[in-house]
Amino acid sequence: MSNKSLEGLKILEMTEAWAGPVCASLMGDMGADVIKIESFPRHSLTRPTSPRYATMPGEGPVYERDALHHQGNRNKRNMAIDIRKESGKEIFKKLLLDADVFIEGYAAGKIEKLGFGWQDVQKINPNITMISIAGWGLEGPYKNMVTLGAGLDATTGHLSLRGYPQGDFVDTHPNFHSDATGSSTIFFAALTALLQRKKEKKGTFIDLSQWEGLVWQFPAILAEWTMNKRIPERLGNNDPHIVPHGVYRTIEEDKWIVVAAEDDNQWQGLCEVIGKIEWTDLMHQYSNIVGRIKGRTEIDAAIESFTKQYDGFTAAEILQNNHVIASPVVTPPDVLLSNQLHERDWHQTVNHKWTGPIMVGGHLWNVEPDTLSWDIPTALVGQHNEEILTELGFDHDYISALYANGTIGNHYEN
Amino acid sequence: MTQPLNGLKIIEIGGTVSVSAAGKKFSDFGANVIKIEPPSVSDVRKIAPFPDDIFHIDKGAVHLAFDTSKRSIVIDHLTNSGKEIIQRLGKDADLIIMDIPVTEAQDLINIFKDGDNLLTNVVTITPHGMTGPYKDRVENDLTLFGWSTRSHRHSIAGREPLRYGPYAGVVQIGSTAAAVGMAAVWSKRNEGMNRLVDVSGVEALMGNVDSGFFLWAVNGALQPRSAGQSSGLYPSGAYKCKDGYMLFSAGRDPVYSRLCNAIGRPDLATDKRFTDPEEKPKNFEIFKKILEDWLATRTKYEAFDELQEQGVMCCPVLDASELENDPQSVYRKSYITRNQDGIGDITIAGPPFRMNGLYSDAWESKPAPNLSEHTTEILQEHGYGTQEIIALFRAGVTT
Amino acid sequence: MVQPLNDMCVIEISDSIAGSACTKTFSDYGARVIKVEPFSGNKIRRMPPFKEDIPDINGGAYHLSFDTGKESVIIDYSSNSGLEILDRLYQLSDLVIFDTEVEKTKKLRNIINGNNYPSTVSITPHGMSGPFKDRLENDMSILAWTTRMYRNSMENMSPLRNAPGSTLVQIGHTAAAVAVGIYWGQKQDKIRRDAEVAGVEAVLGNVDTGFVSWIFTGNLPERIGGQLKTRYPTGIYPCKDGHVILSANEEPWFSRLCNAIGHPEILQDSRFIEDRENNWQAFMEYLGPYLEKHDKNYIFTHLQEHGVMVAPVLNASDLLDDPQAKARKSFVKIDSAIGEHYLAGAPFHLNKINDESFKLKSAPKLGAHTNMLLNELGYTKEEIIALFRAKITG
Amino acid sequence: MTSQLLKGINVLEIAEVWAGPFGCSLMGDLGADVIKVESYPRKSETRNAGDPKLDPRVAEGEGPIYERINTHHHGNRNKRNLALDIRTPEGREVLTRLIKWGDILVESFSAGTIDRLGYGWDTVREINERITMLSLAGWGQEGPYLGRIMFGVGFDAMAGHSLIRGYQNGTPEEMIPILHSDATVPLTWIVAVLGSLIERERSGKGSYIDLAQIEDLAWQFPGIISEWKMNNRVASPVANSDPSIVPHGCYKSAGEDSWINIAAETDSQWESLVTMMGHSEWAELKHPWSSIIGRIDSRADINSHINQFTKDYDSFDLADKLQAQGIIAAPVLSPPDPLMSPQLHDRNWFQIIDHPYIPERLLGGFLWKIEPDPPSWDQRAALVGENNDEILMQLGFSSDDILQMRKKEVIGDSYDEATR
Repeated sequence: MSNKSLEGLKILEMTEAWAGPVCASLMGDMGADVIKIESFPRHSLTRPTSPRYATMPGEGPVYERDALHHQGNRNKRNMAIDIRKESGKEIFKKLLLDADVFIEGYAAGKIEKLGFGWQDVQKINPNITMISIAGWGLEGPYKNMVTLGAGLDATTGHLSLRGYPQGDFVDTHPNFHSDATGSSTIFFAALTALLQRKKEKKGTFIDLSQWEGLVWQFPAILAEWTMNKRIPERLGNNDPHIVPHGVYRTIEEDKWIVVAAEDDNQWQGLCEVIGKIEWTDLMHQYSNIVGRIKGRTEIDAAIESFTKQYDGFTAAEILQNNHVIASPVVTPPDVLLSNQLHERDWHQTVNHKWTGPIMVGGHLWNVEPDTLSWDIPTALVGQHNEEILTELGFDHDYISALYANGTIGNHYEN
Repeated sequence: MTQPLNGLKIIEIGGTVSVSAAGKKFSDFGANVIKIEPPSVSDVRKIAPFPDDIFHIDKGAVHLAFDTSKRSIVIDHLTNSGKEIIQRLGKDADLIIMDIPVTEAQDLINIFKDGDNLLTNVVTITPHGMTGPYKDRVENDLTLFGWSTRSHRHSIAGREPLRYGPYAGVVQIGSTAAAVGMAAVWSKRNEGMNRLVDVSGVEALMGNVDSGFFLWAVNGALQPRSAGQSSGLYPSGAYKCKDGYMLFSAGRDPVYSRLCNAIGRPDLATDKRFTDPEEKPKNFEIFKKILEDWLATRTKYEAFDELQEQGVMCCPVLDASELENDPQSVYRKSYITRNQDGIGDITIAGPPFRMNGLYSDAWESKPAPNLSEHTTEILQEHGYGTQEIIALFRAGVTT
Repeated sequence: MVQPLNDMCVIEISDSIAGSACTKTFSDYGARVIKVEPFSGNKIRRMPPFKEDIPDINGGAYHLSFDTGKESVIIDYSSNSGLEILDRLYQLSDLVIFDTEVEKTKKLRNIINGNNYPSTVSITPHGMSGPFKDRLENDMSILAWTTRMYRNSMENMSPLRNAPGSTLVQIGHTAAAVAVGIYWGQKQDKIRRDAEVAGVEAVLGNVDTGFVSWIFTGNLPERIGGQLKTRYPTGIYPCKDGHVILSANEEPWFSRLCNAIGHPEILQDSRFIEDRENNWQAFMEYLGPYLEKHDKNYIFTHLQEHGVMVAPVLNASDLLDDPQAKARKSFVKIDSAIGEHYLAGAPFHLNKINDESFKLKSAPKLGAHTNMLLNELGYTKEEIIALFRAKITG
Repeated sequence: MTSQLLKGINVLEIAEVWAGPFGCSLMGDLGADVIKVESYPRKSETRNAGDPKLDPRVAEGEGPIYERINTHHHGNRNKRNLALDIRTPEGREVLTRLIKWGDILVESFSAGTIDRLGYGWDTVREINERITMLSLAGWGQEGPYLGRIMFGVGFDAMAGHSLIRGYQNGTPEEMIPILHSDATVPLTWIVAVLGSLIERERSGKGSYIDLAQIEDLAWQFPGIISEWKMNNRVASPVANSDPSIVPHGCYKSAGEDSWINIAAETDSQWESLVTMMGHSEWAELKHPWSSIIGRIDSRADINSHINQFTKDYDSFDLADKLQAQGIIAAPVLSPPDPLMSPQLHDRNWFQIIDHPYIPERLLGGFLWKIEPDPPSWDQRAALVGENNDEILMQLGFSSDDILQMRKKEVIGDSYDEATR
């Protein structure tokens, strides 16, 4: 981990799915020592025991080959502990002693039952920051409810805005926006607490409701209601104030391109490209924003007849060269066609015991002078049991015993 | 009651001191004046003084005084969408006055042309006019004044020429545009004919009276860049008195003889030293001493009363603190103080002329608008829909 | 209690929503955030909705929500005089967030040198280098690069974006994370760092994109809209008074659901054990009637009692009345430029819910703090008016 | 044929010096029919001169001095002239008919005089209820200063303008008297009278307009009163400087008593300026002067550097060079200099006037250009009484009446040079 911003911080991650694990990886990216405490013997959510849609074909345990797991677990060490066992609790207590941050993702109340609620944890280490990231938070009527990101998307009103204008909700694809943004929220929360610790000289407990972490991101949804008593309608890709602003067909079957012209200059550039220069003549109604809003259909048609002659990358190139907002609607394989990403060496090639060398998506950010690197590929279950336990001062025999009595492990039963 | 210019629709574009001064002539007498301001912020709003020296876009003294009774809308006139708005606002206007660079002005004139036919009256204000080699030059109040020959004329030989008070030049240019603009309005109402008027700042100043060039052109004689007190045709200029200065214009008869009587020296009225044109310049110092001795025992207001009693042309020289309290200003309410939202009391000059009675309501000065205060209202008036108005705002065409 | 970030000063120089969203979190937890804006105001001020649909540079919903507690100063940094002010401003601050075109950002970053200057984060659509670095993008066109629009839509229908603005918010939010990271780093090791966040990379490199899955499997995501009919039930299902969203296609949730709706027999039914992907219709004969019978809140409560992952689909009008939101005071009423106004509250709670660490203060009027700040930076009255007069400040 | 904007408006002028007469010429430029009723037998103010050898206002040449005075020529183009003694019964009859004829009556006597002459507003509107009467007394028609007299120079002093002109740290004695009100009052009163004619469309009646020249100056100087009311400061002379802008001033150029104005209001103008001066480093970010702040702190330094730079250049050439770089710069013109401006020639601004008593010269042109009907100088300043007969006939007097009037010196076409 060549970036050293968070060097010296020790992070314990006891979370599943995405929001928590990704946050821990981001901390790892920046030099923190991150230990993932993985569920054992129950395999964690992102480690299926039988192949499914995101499983890479090949040798080795299925649970080491799932894309959803690999997406959120780089740059951390891995311990698989059964903390229901006293012997497991004992190990975890030791880990807590000199940790700075403990992130847990159980449903509300569960962690208390395991004996690691904030009351217990702060007794063990008064300086630690503990973050609980239950979907609806630890307090309130929903505290016991369970959900994935998709449920939060639905209850924040976001889902009500996505989707085709004339379509039905059942056509709207669930998404996991709370996972994609939650990791940053947790990251920020952890460091906020650590900065607080500098002043108050004691640890902090953070109740992070992923629902609350998501809902502030959609001010317009609430404001339309509180300001104007309107329930915002589904707009699809349209914008009520910007024409053109949409997605258009390209020459390739079911491949698309985004085109938008937000002001008169971009409009000028667009009209030059699609051969409608007369539409910029001051006397033409489309030369101004107000006129264009009235002509949405005709304008969209004209743009599509242009974009349909090219593939998305080429059309975007042509339009961008004339200062028009345009981008291909990228499919997963298309990502590898972006000169930009290659030129910036964004993709990372990692060599993993069971996936072999693969090219995966890179970091969320660059930092200079000490740049980021992908030092630890997604760790295997319990890969660092011995290493960490030794650091904690347990001897070899004891460690073998722990394996023997199932306190720790390095593989899951299928 | 109706003000004389009720029913007139005037559009001013550019936000300069000149165009604001021009618009004020119309707005305070009842015209519907729409002030179109650029997104880059109107110059007139940037000019000090400000209350407590804290700048504020809505609190500059010149803006508060010149933009009275107007409505403010911000439009980016460089974009097509902005031009479309201006076209809608302007096509039923009686007059459009603009003070923007020549090329921009030409663009805006074109949107009001239907072939050769002009849809409304347009007055352009530019430093050097819409044509000629200098048309694109950048000038300001100081340099325009330098062009007018007045700096040179009204300053002392060998020392740097002086301008008048700040903005005196550009305000006069604005008044010039207002005068001809008003004539264009009159003509449009009578014969329905629209005109394109090109006001060049340099020509407006140079072509007016008090321009050294005109006087020189007639007689070819260069008047000397004399000091304030003329030593040839005296007393003319400011003379010290007990508590300040008196300004005289009493070099010629009959005023000169009246002065001599008023200061108790009728003899001087016929004294060759001061009446013979050959002699008079040589004896300036002598006369100056006599006059100053007399003034030394009197305050400027005492002297003013005594001398004017005898018909002597003279005036006290006043500073800002004295203006409001001058007996005449008090009597005529030449300065009015009123409350302006967000500032409190402000004081501005009253009407430039009184129509049908000293305090008639032909003139009414309503508070100057905050930047963009009426954008939405004006767009609605001209038929723009709610979402269209938001779209224009989002694109930065309006603010 | 003092707010956790109260001794921190952040400069925001932003042309989009991303920059504002980035510094909002700093500001709400106590940091002093100074928003450097052009005369026309940050673009975020022009984002609707507006109260009664009347545009107001100080009253836009995004501005009111994302600029909470900040200071607003108008500086034209295209001029040397403007840069001179920025230079003084930088030295007052701990962190600078840029969200402008690449060339502009480089220019503004160049006057930063030496470790007594703050660390910086630069937000751009495609990064500070590479052939696309100067491209124009917006919220939707960036999302298109991330494979999400393609995935979140139906075959042969146009790909779909998320809620307007949400992509830029995610990018800004990502920048906030790295920003606080390098701020911590500089506090520890006194090393000044420059971070850059490229919008496309920040979203594409995050979860919920199809890219990594494809790398692993070579399978394209099925563009099948809301309901996955092979591995069900997952997605959005109509019920008596609206819709609910289910994630119960996998164990243990599938069994829980079958029990909860009173059809444990499904679990023994060979159609669903051997040939599940072809029997969605058959399954709906069990689930359908249950959903039609009940309203979304009952389903939510009832199924959750059985530990099924389900949630009601809510719209704007439901949010303020949501029991959980009420109990946690998830929405806060504050005074703003448009009067009383509701905003979302703390994204996370330190120590206890509604403690003092998070405070929402109203968003600043355009240029409201210019004069105060120039005083603080040591300019005299005359100099301040001169800067205003020269259209460098406002 | 001049502009026709005001065609059909009849203007009756009983005014002297500039504020009244020049405005009437402007209305003449715009197509109004203007009749100047000139004082007779007393010479009007602008026809008075001392010994032509000594009085610089008189153009050399043959003919009566009172026809050769520049101040008179400046305010009297495009109007007809009737020299009339309105103190006589016949004169009053003529004036009464003129009032019936007129839409606008412009008088600039000191307050009260016109009433004493028997032509106060009440009388005038009895004669013609559609006429608008404009009075231009310096302090207006009412108030304690009724009857006092002064030229524009005095109003400038009393409006607070004089004390903010002048050199920094100079004495008031140095302040050159100026006639700013004479230049600006006409511009205001044209708006006033045309406004009253628009009002007449509604009311059917003319208006009385009381214009106090000092009040028309007052509105033009909001800074003076505001400095006092807002910040309790008495503004002091700033000469050519601007508190917020450096450089902003008047600099020495090559040639005797020759000057150039230069201002750099923006950083880019400053950069262009110092680059021309060979000191581009003064615009580099490191240099304090690259910022308006640094420049304000070094005003004196910078001004002396610029003086060093300008002193060797001709002011017109240097202005060309600076303007080519987008810098605000202009020569400071002495009265003859306008003839050196290619701009004014290109726009055909100058006018050649053929006048019997002054040599052919290029005179200054109009305040504005108008399309499609540009103003033209159809009538040079008329000689005293030049149009007597024509006007009186138009008013319905017989040639016999006119003969009588001339006999009784009710009208005339020459002055006695000796008298005032």
